[in-house]
Amino acid sequence: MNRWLILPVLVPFLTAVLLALLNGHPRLERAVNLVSCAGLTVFVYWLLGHVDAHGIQAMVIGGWFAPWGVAFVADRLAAIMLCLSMSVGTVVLVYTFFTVEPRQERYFFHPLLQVLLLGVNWSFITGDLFNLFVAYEVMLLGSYGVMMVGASKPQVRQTMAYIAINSIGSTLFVMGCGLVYATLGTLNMADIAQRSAQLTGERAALVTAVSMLLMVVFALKAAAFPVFFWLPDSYPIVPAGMNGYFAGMLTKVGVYSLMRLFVLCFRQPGAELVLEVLLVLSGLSMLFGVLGALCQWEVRKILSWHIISQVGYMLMGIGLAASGADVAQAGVVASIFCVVHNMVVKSSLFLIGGIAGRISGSQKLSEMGGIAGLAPGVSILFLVAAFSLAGMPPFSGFIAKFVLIRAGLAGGHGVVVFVSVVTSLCTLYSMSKIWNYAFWHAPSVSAPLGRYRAMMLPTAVLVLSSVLMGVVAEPFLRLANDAARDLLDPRAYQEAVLLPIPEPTTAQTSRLGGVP
Amino acid sequence: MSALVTIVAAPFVAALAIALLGRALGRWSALLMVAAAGVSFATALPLLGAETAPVSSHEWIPSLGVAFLLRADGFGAFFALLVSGIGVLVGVYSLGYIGAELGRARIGRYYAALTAFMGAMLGIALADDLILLFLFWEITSVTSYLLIGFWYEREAARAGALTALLVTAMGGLAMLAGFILIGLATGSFALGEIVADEARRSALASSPMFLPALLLVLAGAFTKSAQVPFHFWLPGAMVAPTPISTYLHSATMVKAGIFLLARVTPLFADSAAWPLLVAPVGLATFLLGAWHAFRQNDLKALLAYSTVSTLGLVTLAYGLRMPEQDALQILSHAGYKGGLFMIAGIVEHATGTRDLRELGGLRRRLPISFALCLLFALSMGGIPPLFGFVTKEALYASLIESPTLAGSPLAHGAVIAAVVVGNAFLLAAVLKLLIGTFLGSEPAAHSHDAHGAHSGHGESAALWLPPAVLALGSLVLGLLGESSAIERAANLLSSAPDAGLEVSLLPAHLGPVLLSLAGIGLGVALYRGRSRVEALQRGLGMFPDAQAVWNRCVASVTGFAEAYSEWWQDGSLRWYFSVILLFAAGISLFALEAGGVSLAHVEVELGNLGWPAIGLAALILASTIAVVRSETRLGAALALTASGFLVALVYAVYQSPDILLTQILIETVSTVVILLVLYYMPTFRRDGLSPAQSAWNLAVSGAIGFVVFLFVLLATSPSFKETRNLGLDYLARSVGEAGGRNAVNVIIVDFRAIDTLGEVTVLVVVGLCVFGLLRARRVDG
Amino acid sequence: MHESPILRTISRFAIPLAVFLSFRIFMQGHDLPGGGFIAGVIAAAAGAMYLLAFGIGRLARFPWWRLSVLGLLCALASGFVPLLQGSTFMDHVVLDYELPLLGHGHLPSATFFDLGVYMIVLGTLMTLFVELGLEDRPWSS
Amino acid sequence: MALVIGSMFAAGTYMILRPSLIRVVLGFGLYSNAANLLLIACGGYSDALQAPFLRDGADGYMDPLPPDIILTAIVISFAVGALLLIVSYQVYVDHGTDDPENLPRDPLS
Repeated sequence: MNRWLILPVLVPFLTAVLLALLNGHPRLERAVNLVSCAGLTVFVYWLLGHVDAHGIQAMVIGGWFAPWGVAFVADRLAAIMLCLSMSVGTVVLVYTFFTVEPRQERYFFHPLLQVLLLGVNWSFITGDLFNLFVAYEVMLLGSYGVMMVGASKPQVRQTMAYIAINSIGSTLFVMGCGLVYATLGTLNMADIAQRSAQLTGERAALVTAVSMLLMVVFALKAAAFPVFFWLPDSYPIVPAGMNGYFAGMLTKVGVYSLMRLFVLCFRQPGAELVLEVLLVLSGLSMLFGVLGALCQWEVRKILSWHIISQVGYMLMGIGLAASGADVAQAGVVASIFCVVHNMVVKSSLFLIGGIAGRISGSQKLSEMGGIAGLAPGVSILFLVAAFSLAGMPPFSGFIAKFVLIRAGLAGGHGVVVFVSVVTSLCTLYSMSKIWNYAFWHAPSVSAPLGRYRAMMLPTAVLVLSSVLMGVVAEPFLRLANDAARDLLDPRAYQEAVLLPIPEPTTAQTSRLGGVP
Repeated sequence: MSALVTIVAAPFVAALAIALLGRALGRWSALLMVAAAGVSFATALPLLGAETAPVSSHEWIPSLGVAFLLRADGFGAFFALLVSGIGVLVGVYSLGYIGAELGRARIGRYYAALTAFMGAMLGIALADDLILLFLFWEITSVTSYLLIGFWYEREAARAGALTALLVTAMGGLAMLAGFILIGLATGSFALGEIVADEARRSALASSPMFLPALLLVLAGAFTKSAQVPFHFWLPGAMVAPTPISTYLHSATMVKAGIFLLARVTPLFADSAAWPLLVAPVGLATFLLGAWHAFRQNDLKALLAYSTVSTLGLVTLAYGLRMPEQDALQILSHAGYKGGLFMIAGIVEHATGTRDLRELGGLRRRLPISFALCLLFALSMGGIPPLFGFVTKEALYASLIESPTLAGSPLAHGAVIAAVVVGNAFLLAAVLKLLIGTFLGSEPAAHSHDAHGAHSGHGESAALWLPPAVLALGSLVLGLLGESSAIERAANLLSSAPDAGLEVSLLPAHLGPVLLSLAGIGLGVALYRGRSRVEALQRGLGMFPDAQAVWNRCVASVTGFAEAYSEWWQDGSLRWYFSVILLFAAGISLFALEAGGVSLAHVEVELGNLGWPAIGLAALILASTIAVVRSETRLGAALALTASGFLVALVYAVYQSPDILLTQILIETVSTVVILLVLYYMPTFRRDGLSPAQSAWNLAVSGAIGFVVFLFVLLATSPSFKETRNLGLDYLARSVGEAGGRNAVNVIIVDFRAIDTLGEVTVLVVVGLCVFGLLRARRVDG
Repeated sequence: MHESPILRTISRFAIPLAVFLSFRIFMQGHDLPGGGFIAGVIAAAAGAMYLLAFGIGRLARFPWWRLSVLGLLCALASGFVPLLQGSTFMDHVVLDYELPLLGHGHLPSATFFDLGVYMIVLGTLMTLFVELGLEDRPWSS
Repeated sequence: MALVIGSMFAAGTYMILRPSLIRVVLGFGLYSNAANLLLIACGGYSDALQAPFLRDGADGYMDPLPPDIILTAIVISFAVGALLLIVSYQVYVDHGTDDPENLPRDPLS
């Protein structure tokens, strides 16, 4: 089946092209978009099952051999991320059917959405550093487009800042690729893992420094402290619904890349320095993210700031990978679980925020109120999602927090654990702040301003899956465990990617029908 | 499904049903709640006789060592009975208290939350797995939050709910950390297993995690049962409907904390730290609660503080290693305090006020309530022959013989004296409540309708029946105090079944009686001289005002957060860029430094590069500087183009014709684009930066330049450069397998064609974005 | 934009030259410097020149972005075909065809890829030029 | 070489920190050129090597991979740069200033 590993990239690719050509027929676009998303979702879940059963799958574009052909690799982690990307994507798509404006659809909302999916899936599945850069660029372009589709003043302004900041990231990324190539002579991730492990002394140290530079790039994408600037300024202006996908996926792509590179790839002596730095950054991200959220009075802003603190949790798990074997295992498991939990819950919260805005005509806490009475269903959804985010049992957030604190304490990192606990308390505070002002309080409107019931369905799917992950956590944890094992021990990955390579053929038999 | 699971599950099922049917059932949801409570009670009752504690174990998260493990020892079963039994009464009481006028949906939510809470409490009573315990624990916090905020239009309700949630959640988190430490130290989360297994216990006792774990768990217990200094949330929670105050904040939830103390006593109590940590807190809470109870004029506030006080007393008992007291004390307190809350509810219902200064002479309008209140008050005051007297005697008795205090007579005497004084204050407080409400003459100020829905009701059976049951129980148990059955039960149900607690109505020894008499006398005296005492209290003010401290903490945190985010996230691109770049530069320098990379092995290879290249470098530098210095847009743009062309020439030096061509073409095209845009853009101004700002910019630029310089120097120097790289493979295979002689081009379209695909995709998307942006603006305005 | 007569006269020769050049470069793809990209840029340059010389009118009517999208489709197809033929994405296959007059010949899929790139570059660049050209109005407001 | 690249990065940085959107864009232009130079430098250089138009045998040629990467990088940075330029032009149209520091701070306003 390996050659079908291209589908998570190819399907959005073709769909995007098709949708662009269909531009001007919104109904048709929606149908095509939905069918493609749903179909691909089914495929990636099948892929996850297959990878889980038969181990890591790899293919090389163009039928070459890795490392010099670009490899696409699906290990468990990649498959999990693909599943989430497509599930959240599909849900959000359905949601946007109720929120997107004709003006936005006329100017390529649907194709740009697919380009975004394309970039995200691509960065999950590629096994080549520079190809990852390309995937990032595609993803970013998609996000630029979606962010300013409709071209309102604030949208264009914030998108400008967003593009500018990401351009810095891209420049650093290119530099990183070049330096990695210079110091390791390869760009293929499995090969990087192999070669870096053989380095010693100053050369290893230089590679560590280079990887540190790359760490900055991914920290920027993941919106970790101190480089999260772009996030709170841009997410609030993302079109309603799509901000669910942004919040769910974009930062997680950065986190995923950090896991991929610094847990799996860079294994030179001294590489754990980066992980230790990440552990420190994680604490700071949690703290300063949640502090930023505490003083906001606009739902989308509060949620945006919380993304930063949540990213802190995930980085904490990665950072623990520097510790002893079983702590590292536990840490990566925690990180993976946090990622999964957060994608689901954070997206759902943004979607709920959109519904609440639809009901009370604003997302400013001062202009909302009484939704608990106006729309009990919505308030229940929010309650579950919010308490899940705050790590209350029996929802997914609790399991995530539990495994994380457990790993941290087992590793003896009292300080960062303390920070994480304080953070989750503050999270609870600002979640109940939203609840107090938007859902309790005297009603701001006598009746819901807009029709919202249909929007609850896709949202409910996400919320329920969060409950599911909490109540029957075992299978998810088992999967996370295996995924973490794949990351911590690169052998399986290398065997899957770096197949035995035949000697170069010097014969002039060309595969292109004999150009002599 | 085992009995234990039934006990816990029944309320949750009922809660779900209510949540679904609430709109239809309205206030009759109460019946579902009562039914569920009844089922749990009936199922729990048979557990008492059991020789060995029944256990029910189901897998939950084996990979984390967490199981759905329930266990009902005597104390657990007792607690479950208490919760479900009072649950029945509160259900009935609510039926009378919550009027239909609130609207069915809302009433439905009320009962759903209340029933779910009951389930969670039963879970706490029976959970044997620490993590499971925590789960139920947090559910009680959440449901209590929702119930306190029942009248959510009121500011006070929201604030009280939030404070209660935050304080208890804070403790909960600490407790979770403590549990995890216990789990790590003992290798198990199953409490019964840990307690039973000597090896595990000693492992915990000897581990460095012992004290942290103890402190964290205590934090959880103290916040939950409102011990000093966390006591302030409980009075604030009194904004809840009275049934809630009765059930959550007097009879059950606040007792979860001391229940937890009972659970961990076997793990920690032998340590020297235990009495030093627990007893003082208990004593302080006891005295502070009694002191504040006496000064209150709001019925519920008075009861709330007296509740805090009694909880402190029980905590003190644990602190002094007298856990055998707990069942007795908890039972009697639940009896009279629950009853008193219900009476307060009836009074408020009837008169629309809870303020003692507006109350009086109600014995005529509410005769039954008066009779019941009298019994409760006497029981609370420890007057024979009521149950309160029996329990107080028992407590005094074991206080006198306390082995923990035996060491220091001074402390011993002080504690006993303090307990007597505290009891005196409690008696005085309850006398104030009783007399102030029911005796004397009814103030004319009563406005029966001023308080809207709540005023003007009489004593409906649903309202007075539940407290009547409690009063009867308190009386009967008191009279049976002499019988050995009570004593056996008290021992069996306590968390220390074989401690040999002595219970009797007729005093066995003189000491306790004297103490009781002293307490009663002092209490009456206090009541008679209340005007002077209250004056004194007013003089002292709300000391110590933990609520204010808490508010100040919250305010300062949010204040700091505001200042920080205003400063850090100030929307200035210049600041953002600087931080990002400096971070990149700094962290990679740090990495180089930490790795001990030195420039020693770096040979600079100018000669290798040849003079034309060096000249070229000079030109590039010149054009770069021109870009920076140029004062006109055109000049800057063209200078950039020039540098681009020069870079292309570098590619020529590096023998890479393809990119040479591409670079030149791209440069041309981008120049065209830039010029097209400049056509609409304003001309350059002077930067108008302050010297400081320019200096900052220069510093940042310098740092970046230096780091990049360093990296390139190192990475390209032979001692660091990897020579066996992919390029060789490509060269080796380009002709043979891809049939192309131009290796670069072959890589582009064959080996790494997917990169090219992505690159052109980016192009297309940019086209779409620009088209969308400009058209949207031009066409749709 | 203002069109100068000199520019026009130059363009009359330059544009066809550029078009031919781009075609030539496109054809000698695989072995010497060249390929769709460069060819596309040159063609776009010709377009820009036309735009400057003869005004935007005619060019504005053509939906250039569609050209680029079609180009993307073409490039994808070149990778997609081998997938359908049971090989991996972007593997290299040669489509052998029989034409009545020209006899049989073969067409490497890479050529489609290059063609796609050509269309994309041309389409996108022209989109930029045209859209910016159409922006022509005072921003005093 | 290192010197050139380093100073180009420094200059680019200085440009993007200045209060004028066009200068910011030009700064990124310098960045991309500098980054590409860095890539080619990472390919390594010796005047013994010649352009990778293969006759026979596979040695004595320049490393062909960096040029490929550069090609991709050039195009992408051109595309993004153009987008950034046009977007900032629209920002100027909206707010009448090309100084990023003078734009509204609140993302939603």
